[in-house]
Order: sequence, then structure tokens, then C-alpha cells
Amino acid sequence: MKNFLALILTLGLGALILVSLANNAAFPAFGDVDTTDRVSDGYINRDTDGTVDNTVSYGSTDAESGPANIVTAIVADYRSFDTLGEVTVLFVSSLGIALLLGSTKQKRLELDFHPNFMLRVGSKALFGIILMTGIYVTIHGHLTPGGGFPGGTMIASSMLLLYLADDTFRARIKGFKVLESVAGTAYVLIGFAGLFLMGTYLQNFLPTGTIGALLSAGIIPIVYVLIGLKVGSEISGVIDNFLTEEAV
Amino acid sequence: MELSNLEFINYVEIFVAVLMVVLAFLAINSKSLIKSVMFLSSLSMLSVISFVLMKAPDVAVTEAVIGSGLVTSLFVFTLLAVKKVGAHL
Amino acid sequence: MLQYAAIFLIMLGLYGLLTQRNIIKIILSLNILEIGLNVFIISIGFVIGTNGEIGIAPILTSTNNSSALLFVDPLPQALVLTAIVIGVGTTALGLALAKNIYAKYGTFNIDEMGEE
Amino acid sequence: MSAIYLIAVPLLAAFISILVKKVSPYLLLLVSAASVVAMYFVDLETIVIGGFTAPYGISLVVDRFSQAGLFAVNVLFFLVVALNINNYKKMSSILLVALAGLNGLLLTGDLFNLFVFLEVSGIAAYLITTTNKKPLATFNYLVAGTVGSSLYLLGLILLYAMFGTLNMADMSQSIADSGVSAAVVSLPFLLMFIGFGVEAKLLPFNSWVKGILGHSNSLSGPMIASVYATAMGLVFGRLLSEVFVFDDKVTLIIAVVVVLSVVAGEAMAYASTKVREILLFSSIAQAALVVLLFVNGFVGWAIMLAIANGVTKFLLFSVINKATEVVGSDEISSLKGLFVNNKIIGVSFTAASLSIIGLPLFVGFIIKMKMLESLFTSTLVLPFGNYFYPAVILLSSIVEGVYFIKLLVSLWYDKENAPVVHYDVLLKYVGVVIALGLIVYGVFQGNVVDFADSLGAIILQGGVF
Repeated sequence: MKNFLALILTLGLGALILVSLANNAAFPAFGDVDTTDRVSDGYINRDTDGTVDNTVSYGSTDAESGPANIVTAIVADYRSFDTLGEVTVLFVSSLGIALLLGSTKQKRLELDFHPNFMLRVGSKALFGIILMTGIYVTIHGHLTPGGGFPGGTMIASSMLLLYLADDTFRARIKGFKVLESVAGTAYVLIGFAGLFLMGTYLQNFLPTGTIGALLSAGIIPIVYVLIGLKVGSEISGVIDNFLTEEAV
Repeated sequence: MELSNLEFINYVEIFVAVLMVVLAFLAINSKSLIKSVMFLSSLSMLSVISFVLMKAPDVAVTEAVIGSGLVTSLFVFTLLAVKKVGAHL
Repeated sequence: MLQYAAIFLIMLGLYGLLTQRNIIKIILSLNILEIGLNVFIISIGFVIGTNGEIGIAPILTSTNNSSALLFVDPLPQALVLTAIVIGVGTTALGLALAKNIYAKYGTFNIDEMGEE
Repeated sequence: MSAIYLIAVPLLAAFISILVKKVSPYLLLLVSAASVVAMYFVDLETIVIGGFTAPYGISLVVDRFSQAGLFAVNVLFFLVVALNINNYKKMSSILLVALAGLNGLLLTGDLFNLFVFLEVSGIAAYLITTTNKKPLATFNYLVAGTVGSSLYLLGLILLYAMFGTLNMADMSQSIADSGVSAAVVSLPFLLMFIGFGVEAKLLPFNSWVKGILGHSNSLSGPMIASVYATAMGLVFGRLLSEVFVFDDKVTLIIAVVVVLSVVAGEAMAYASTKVREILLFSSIAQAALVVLLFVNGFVGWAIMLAIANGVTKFLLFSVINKATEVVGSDEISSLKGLFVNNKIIGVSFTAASLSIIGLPLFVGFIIKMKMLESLFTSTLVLPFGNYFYPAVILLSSIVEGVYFIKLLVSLWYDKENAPVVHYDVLLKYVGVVIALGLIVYGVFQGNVVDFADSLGAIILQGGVF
């Protein structure tokens, strides 16, 4: 009976959304979107002054925002404050997980299976590759898809491989803590640097360079590397917390 | 008959969309928790395909690594930690 | 089509949240809801041009080299990046709580825990 | 001074605090005290972040509205922290994040940034409630909160699809300019309303409240019931009064939901025998009342009610949770005669509860009087006519009066086996100050009335400053 009510409720809500979207003249149909009507136009053309209708191209120099990847330009430059909040969410939830699951005396969780030879060797080999990929993705975040968050997670999953390969492995948590704290602090301080040098918080204070070059986009690669380090160390900490238990 | 780019995407789209709904249904209704988690993981992988179809490579990479990889492993670790105690899952 | 699927996923997630009594399943439903939401947000930014050409992924490269080309809307993608990471934060926290709950009650099923 | 410090400095302190665990409680005290002081130096302005102006970048808005909210939230936060920091040193980093999140929530002028801060402060709140040692209740809170913010995000993205902007001011401008009917935007606003309704404890979405506040301790109780409730109420009000556009049908639905919340809250408080439950049901009713005022455009008095409610609930929850921790139960019968040995606390508790009921001489009276006055004389078209809301408010006040007086009587009288609870000196001082404040502002009502009227006027005119 309760399930039936829930079914009716969700079906009703779904139908309500579908019908009211279908009859809504202001809501664009799938694919029928004009980005020039939206703020995104400014992001794509790197032209938020709105004075002249400019465009930029691959290889332009000194654009308003430097990354070739437009999504990165939004995430790490135009709406960088959101990203600071996002980093904080991950930070506070990893703190909370450590608070909920961690205690001082911990040992590795005893799993049913033990890694065999292939797994041990294979993981060690893969560890390097995944770590390199993670670092590459992080550093090239302003040019190619990816960036600090997936890059950091890849770094953390290389740690996860080490955990799986070795029954007794524990990453050095203290080092991760330092990294996490330093990266977070540096992010906030970069924001302050923008405030003192340029007048607004988190403003880019370095030259934006040539769109498409590795060394371009001002503070964005720096911010993404910091995010990558921070996310990597946080998620490694989370994985460690999930794979350990209180020693009896 | 040759398919244009758009038509091809349309067919893949329908396939992915239907499969996603089916997988979500299975994930919710499966009796075994570990199977549910696997269905969720596949659902997440399919959402990666849909992101690629809708030209969002950044999101696709992030969802593949974080949503499909990390979340699944956290679910599995939780279940493994508990399984040891000997409860029925 | 993907847009309908996304709304369907959101509703399935809500249905799961309302009906499931197992904590892991509840977190799972939450994840389904979030995936649906993310697909929906991305679908908001998808662009098909007037001649049926598909929008380009929002990255300037040496081939897609001018911002005057038809790009898909990058802003929803940036929002989804944020939403995914936030979703992982809540999921991980929920799982940690689930572990604590299991340690306390010895079950994942809410009905078997008794009234607090 | 730029208000960005109110967000960035707690965040910086939080990131540093995980390295220096020993010092982190003092860091928390220092930062939250500094935030209170910094309130006086914050300029009224719109702060640009990242060098990109409003619709493109994120901006923080410091107007009278957010200033009032910041003031209340920061002071209450500092008090809660100062009273509890010794027992909850482990929570320091999380509390720092919570402070940053709450300030960000109140300041931000961007709808998506609001979602981010909703999650930041939300996750901090879930973690604060883990100190209750009721993981299942915390889990329910987490699920409810996440669903709420997901629905908010869904509504927000629908708005973006229609109007192509995320900035609040720009959004309401484009809605007005586009000339669409209110029916077109009612779905996204309804979704956002539901999303915030979870946080603001409105009726069908507030099942988490009982588990959290019914088992709260001296940190989580005042934090969730007072600090978070004030912040959420004000942010919700900001959206309701500055962004949301409702058509008549939706207004009717909302009116029904809100009135039901008030009635149900008061009825359940009346029926309950546990002190914490009485307080939490009463705060559900109060929160619904705040939303009701915001929905119908009485912004000034809604803000005053939210703040007064935050201040009084802080005192009530602090006193009761401390007593519960000592006695081990929050049944009225086991707390009988609590104030026999704690006269000062008793007097301030009494003053706070009388103010909530709305007896003359207290601030609550003025707020209720003015509320009724503006509802009666309102030229706006209210659902169910001009007499319906005042009737609901009066009725709920009577019920409120009955159960609070009953509660006060049993807490004051019973000279035998009265429990012995030692309260902090700080709480006594704060209690006296709050009680005096309630009376002083209640007697010399000019200030309050002027302030609320000017707030309401400013905000209704649509001006930022």
C-alpha cells in the first residue's frame, strides 16, 4: 500500500514536470538552445564586458580568461568561488568520515581474499601508469577534458591499487594531512592575493598567455594542481578510512 | 542506407536512455545488495556515454572516474567490511 | 529522449527513497537521483544547429579553433562537475554513517532496528 | 571592509586547523569572535568575485537583509561555540566550515553558489548532529537534506534553461522583462520551494526534525534549532521575496502547507510530554510562520520574527539540553523544579518563553501585534481573506501560551527532589542579557518598529541598499 502511494506520488510528480515542461514556451526543447541568449555566450567568447561582440580563437593571446577548455574557464576562473565551495564540501566530508570511522588504533580490514602474485605485480605496474595519468590530467586541465577533480581521484585510485595489492599497506596519513591542509590554505591565499593585487577575491593576477599553450591561463593551472593534490590526498584518506577498522 | 551523424546519435541515444532506466529499476529492485551496486556502476557508466553523446567530455571524464569508479568502490568496501560479520546481505 | 530518461531516473530515485527500507539501497537511490539530475542538467546545454549540425564540445583546439563556432553550452557542464563532486561527498558520508549504523544495530534494514 | 573575509577567513582557519589539532578550538573561538566584531565594519555593497561582474561572475550582496542575518547568525554561532567548545574539541574544524558555509549562504547573490553553500553548511550540520550518537537520525537528516538540495538544483536549472542566468538580481530582472506569466515559472519555483522547505522544516518534509532535535545535545540543539534555523529562514525569505514569482494556484498550495505546518506544530507541541519535543514542534510552527510572512510580503516583520525566534530558541535549547545531559531524561516530570536551584536561568528562560508566546512587555508581543496589524490592514490579496491568517496566528498563540505556561509551571514548582544542574556562568550572563534585551526592546519598541519598517520598505521597493 505504501509502495503504491509512493508510486502514484512519483509518477504524478514526473508527469507534472513533463507536462509543464512540454507546455512551457519559455523552456527550450532538447537541442533547441541558443547560447547567445545565455550568460554562456560571454564565457565562450571570453567577453564578459559586453562592449564589443568579440570572438577568440585557438592561439589568441591575452584573452580575458586563458584556458582552451571553456568548461575549465568557468570552473576555475569565472565561477571559481563555486569551486572553492566544492573543495570545501569534499574537505568537510572527508573530515567527517575520519571522525565517524577513524580512531587512533587502527588496522587494515581483513578481507576474504588475499592478493595473488599476478594482482600484486600487476597493481604495482598499473600504479605508476595511473599515477602518471592522474598527474597529466591534472596539469592539462586547462587544455583537455579533465582537471583537478578527476586527476586527483586518479591519483587516489593509484593509492587504492596499492591497498589492494598489499594486505598490510597503509599510506602515510600524516603526509596526506599536510598536503591537504597546505593545498587548501594555498587556494584560499591565492584568492587573497587576487584581492590585494587586483581588487577582487580569486581574481587572476597572472598574464593569461596564449590560448592552447601549456603555460597559459594565469592562475588556473596552479589552482587545478592545488585542487588535484587536495582531492587526491583527501580521497586517499577516505579510502584508508573505509579500508581500516578498529584494532580489537 | 546511410545514417547521418544526427540519426546515428538518435539511435544510440534511445538505446542508452532505455538501458539507463532499466538499470536504475534493476538497481532499486535487486534482492542482492552487491548486484544493486554493480547495476548502479553500469548505470553510471551509461551516463558517461550519454555525457559523451551530449558533448560534455569534461563531465564524462569526471563521472567515469568519480561516479563510476570511486563511488562503486566505496559501496563495495562498505559491503565487504560488513560481510565479514556474517550477516545476510 | 535522454531528457525524458533523466526525469525518469530522478523519479525512480525518489521512488526508491520512499519505498526502500535498506540503508544501502537508500543511498543507492540517492545516487540514481543524482545521476538523473546530472544527465538532465547536461541535456539543458545541448545544442543542435538550424541545419541539424551538432554542437561542438566546448574546448578550443587546433581544429575547432574559433569561439564563433557552434559550441554546446559550457555552463551546465561546469555546474555538473560541481554537482558530481558534491554528490560524492554526501554519498561517502552516507556510507560512513551506514557503517556506524551497522555497528550499532547489526543490520542495514531500518525496520529491524526498532524505534529509537 | 569587504564581507569576503567572513567566508574566506573561517575557511582558511579550517584548512589550517587540521594540522594543528591542539590549537584548533582556540582558532575556532578566535575566528568566530572576530566574525562578530568584523560585522560592524562590513560595508553595504555588492562584492564582485574573480573580477567578473554580476551575471557572469559570482557576487556577494551585503544589504540590510543579509546584514541583519549575518549579525544574528554570527553572534548566536559565537555564543553556541563559546558555551560548548570544551566538550566538543573534535568538532572545531567542522564548526569552522559551518561558519563559512552559513556566512556564504547569507551573503551570496548567485543561485548556484547558494546550492554550493547549502551543501557546505548542510554537510557540516550532518556532522554536528553526529554528536547526538543517533546515526540513524543523522542519516535521515542527510537523505532529507540531499533530496531537498537536489530538488532545489532541479528547479534552478529549469530557471537557467528559461532565462539563461544564475544571478538572483539578474534572474528576477529577466523574469520581469520577459513578461512571461507566473504560471510558466511556477514549476521551478515550486521545486525550489520544496527543496528549501526541507531545511525550513515545513510540514511534509520535516520528518527529520524530530530525530535530530529530539535527541540533541547542548551543541547540536542550539546549533540546528537556532543558528541554522535563523540562517535558513532568512535565506529562504530572501529567495521568496526577491526572486520567486508565484501564481495564485501555487500561492494557495503554499498557504495551505504553511498553515498546516503551524497548526500541526502547535498541536504536536501541545500533546508532547518531552521538553525538547515541545521546543522542536514549537520551532516548526514558528518557522512556518516566518515563511508565511515572507510569502505574503511582510518582509520586515518576517526578518524580525526569524531573528527573535533564533535568539529565544538558542536560550531555551541551551538550558534544556544542559539539564537533560545532567538528568538523563527530558520528560517534563523528571525536570520538575529545575529552576528552583537556578533562579537566574529560570528567569531568563521564562522571559524567552513569554516572548515567544507574545505577552506584552516582551519583543514577541510587538512582533505579533505588528504582524497582525499589517495582515489586517494589508492591501494585498491574501488567500482566504484578510481574517484567516490573523485567526490562525491568534489561535496558535493561545495553544502556544497554554503549553508554555504549563511547562514553566512545572519547571518552577516542586521544591522537593528538584534536579541540581550547574550552569556555566557565561550562559547565565547571556541569559540575563537576552532577557533584558527582550524586555528593553519590548518596552521601548520604537527601535524595533523603525528597523523592521525600514527593512520592509527597503526590500519591497526592490532597492539593494
